[in-house]
Amino acid sequence: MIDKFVRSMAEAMNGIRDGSTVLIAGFGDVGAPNALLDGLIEQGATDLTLVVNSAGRVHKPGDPTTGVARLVELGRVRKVITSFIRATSIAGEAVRDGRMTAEVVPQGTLAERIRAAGAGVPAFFTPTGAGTLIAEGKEAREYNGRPCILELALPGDVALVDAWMADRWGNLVFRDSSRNFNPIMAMAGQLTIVQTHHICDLGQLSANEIVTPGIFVDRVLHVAAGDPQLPR
Amino acid sequence: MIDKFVRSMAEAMNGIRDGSTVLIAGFGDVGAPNALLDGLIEQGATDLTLVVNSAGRVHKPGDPTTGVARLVELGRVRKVITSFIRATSIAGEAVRDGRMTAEVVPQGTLAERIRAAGAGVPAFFTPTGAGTLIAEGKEAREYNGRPCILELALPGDVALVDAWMADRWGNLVFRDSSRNFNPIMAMAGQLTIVQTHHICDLGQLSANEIVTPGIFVDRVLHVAAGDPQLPR
Amino acid sequence: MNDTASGHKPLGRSGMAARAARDIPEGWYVNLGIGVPTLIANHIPPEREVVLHSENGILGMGPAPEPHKENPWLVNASTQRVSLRTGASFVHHADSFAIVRGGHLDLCVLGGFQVAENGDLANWAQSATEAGRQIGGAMDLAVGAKRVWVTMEHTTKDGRARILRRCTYPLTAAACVSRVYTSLAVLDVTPKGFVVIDIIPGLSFEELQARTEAELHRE
Amino acid sequence: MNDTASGHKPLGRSGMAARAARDIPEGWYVNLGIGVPTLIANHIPPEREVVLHSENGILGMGPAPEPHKENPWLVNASTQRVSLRTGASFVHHADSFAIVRGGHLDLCVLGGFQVAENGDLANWAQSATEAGRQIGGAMDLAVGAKRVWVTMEHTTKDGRARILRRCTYPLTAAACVSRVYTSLAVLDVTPKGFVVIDIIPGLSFEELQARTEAELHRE
Repeated sequence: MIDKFVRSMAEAMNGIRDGSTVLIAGFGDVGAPNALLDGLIEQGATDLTLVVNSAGRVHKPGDPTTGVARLVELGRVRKVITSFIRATSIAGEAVRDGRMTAEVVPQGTLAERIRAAGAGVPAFFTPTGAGTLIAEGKEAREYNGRPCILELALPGDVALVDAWMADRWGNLVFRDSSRNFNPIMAMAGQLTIVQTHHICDLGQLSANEIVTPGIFVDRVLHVAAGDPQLPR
Repeated sequence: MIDKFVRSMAEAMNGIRDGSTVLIAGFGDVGAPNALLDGLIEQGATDLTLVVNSAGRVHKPGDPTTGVARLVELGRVRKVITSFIRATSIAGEAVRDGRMTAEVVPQGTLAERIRAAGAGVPAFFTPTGAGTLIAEGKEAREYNGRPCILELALPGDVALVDAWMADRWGNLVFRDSSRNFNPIMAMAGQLTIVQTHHICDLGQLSANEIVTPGIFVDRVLHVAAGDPQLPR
Repeated sequence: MNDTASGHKPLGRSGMAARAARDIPEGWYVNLGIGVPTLIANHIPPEREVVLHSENGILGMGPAPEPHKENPWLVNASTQRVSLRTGASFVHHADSFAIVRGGHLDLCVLGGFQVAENGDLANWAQSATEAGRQIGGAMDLAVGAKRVWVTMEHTTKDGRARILRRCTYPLTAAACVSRVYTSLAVLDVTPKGFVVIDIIPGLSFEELQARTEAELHRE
Repeated sequence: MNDTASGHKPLGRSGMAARAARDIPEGWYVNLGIGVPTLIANHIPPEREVVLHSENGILGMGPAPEPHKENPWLVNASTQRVSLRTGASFVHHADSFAIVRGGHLDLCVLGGFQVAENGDLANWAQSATEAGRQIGGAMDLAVGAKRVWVTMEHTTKDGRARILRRCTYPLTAAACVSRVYTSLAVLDVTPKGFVVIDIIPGLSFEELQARTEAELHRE
């Protein structure tokens, strides 16, 4: 019997190695695998490359540091690949101080590179970023009269995903706008680990409504994660 | 009020020009826009390039010729781009006799090229077809130690799509395996025309279940098309 | 906001948003960027069906929810809670940007730092060496939408021009802007440069030109 | 099917399918090609959870439906009506081939015309100039799946070898096959060439070699 449910965070995090590239889903707090990020902080892997839409929110002094910012603060992150990093964030400060590097990528290019990794496309051309700083060092070519640049697939050794409901095959559905990066990061992770708010029997999710088929999922952990929080 | 429903086949087919590239969805008879193909035959556009998964089924003498085979028989097709064409089909014979050309493409490359057109990716590398006849004349390059070839996006001037249910915004859902090429051809068509088996009020399809959002759809025609037929 | 020298009253954020909203017809698919563009949604009458897209995978966004109807799972590209219109749908992030990059949006409206007379846009950094980099989806939107409009103050707070012959900040995308809604005017980007199609009351063409580095043309 | 000279009985289509089915463990995601591979599904016990993929966007295909439960909207890659297993799901064609090309399938089993000792596969045409071209999804599957097995008759009907040093027909993909299930044997493709891991009863290694152009190795 196929059973992708794991019973503990330790089991969920088992085997994540130093030097891994970790894809972290979510847009703001919505669809973010916060429980799994706590688990990764606890698990200890270091020298990580994190791929995450937004790497640096403003950090209010006195607030606890969590998630990506906490990993950065602990010196566990070698590099972030992101579409958005604030100079005044913990991540932004780490970049400024040379403790970490950042590759800043247009959000659509980020999504397409991740999807490409999941779909077996090693590289593609896009007009996004042509003629800008983003194009530096990249192969350029014109298609249909428009300048384009070559972008590479962005696979993860690990993908951390947040689902609304999952079954034991790892079939997933997402709630409203929490879908965002979750389905494509699930596709692109060599080891895809899911936190799910709810679990259900096999067959309870209809074949037409499943958004991420279990083939993209390796482990599923049931967590009581609560509603996403607004940024303070 | 946005209303993409058209009331007649003539309205659905209005403006399709000679020389158009027409994307035709479906896998076998399932999800095939047969009513719209009848409409296209009637409408009269010629010198067409057809993009369709399978261009040539065996034709049994005495059976009426329909769809792609009929367009070919009428001399209206300049070229087919397809993953599958039988030598003994009407399309295969037209190619053999030099009345039409065929570009035969691996099915996954066909799907990816169509999706790329819809997603604004003008070209991408893929290992599929490297080292085979498919690679002839194509740029080759290695990624991760694997030979790859460059494939181009495949947009349509027109896409013909078969949906199970549609609303007036053009939001679509598909029934079971009739989904196949429909969502990606809807994305890739400059003018996307949908035949739908059922119509519903706006809001009846939930935001989470809609497979093709109306942004990809231009016209929707309600047809009583019946169940797909098995090949004879 | 009163410019007492010439007696005109520049548009505020809401005024720019309202002016741009007037020009968005029913049936368009539109992405509204962060800042003033987001405010445009408040000025589109609910009965005019304009389908708003959000980068995080929403088509058919509605206005801010009533307080007791907030859905924490439903936020816009600024991670503010929003509502859905009847007919809305969700897609994942790659499909959301397939909508953007595949040329399916009729319009996106972006904030801007600078716009040049050839349509170049700079809206994400003031120098190439900034520590923070906040690109988000702007480069994709600027390249992908059928039309790109920009809303911004006509000049910087200290009076420097933002409507330029050439951008001095790093580009978001080249030759992408078709129209600019500023606090003082509406300008079309044309092959001959900026054409003025609207000026706020009390400001003359010459006074507008004086606040603009690029050469302005009459309609 | 009796080969009276040596007293062995070659496997028929069903026999080859059954032999391959034995080696597919629970939990694998598997695509079964047209022809003999399709028959493999009939030989996987229902209690063994193997998730079958079909190119037209199905994960979790079940066996042929009972006559009164046919669903005309549900066909496999050969456009035969099928059923769904509990847990099945549908995706569109690009996502279906993302599954194939992205390396997510544990296995695909294809029919073959020829397999070479370096793993080259020819299964779609017998010459470069054939009028018909029936590639379908074979090139994608051969390149994309983690493992590629081939089921085929060990020789052609007129006795010519199909297990070769080099393929003479146009390739489907280079160096892709890891195992071949023929009517006479099971062969692994290894860096030193074909290794025989199973022979049907009554046939010796030497007799198998006599029906094979490529050099065979003992395990």
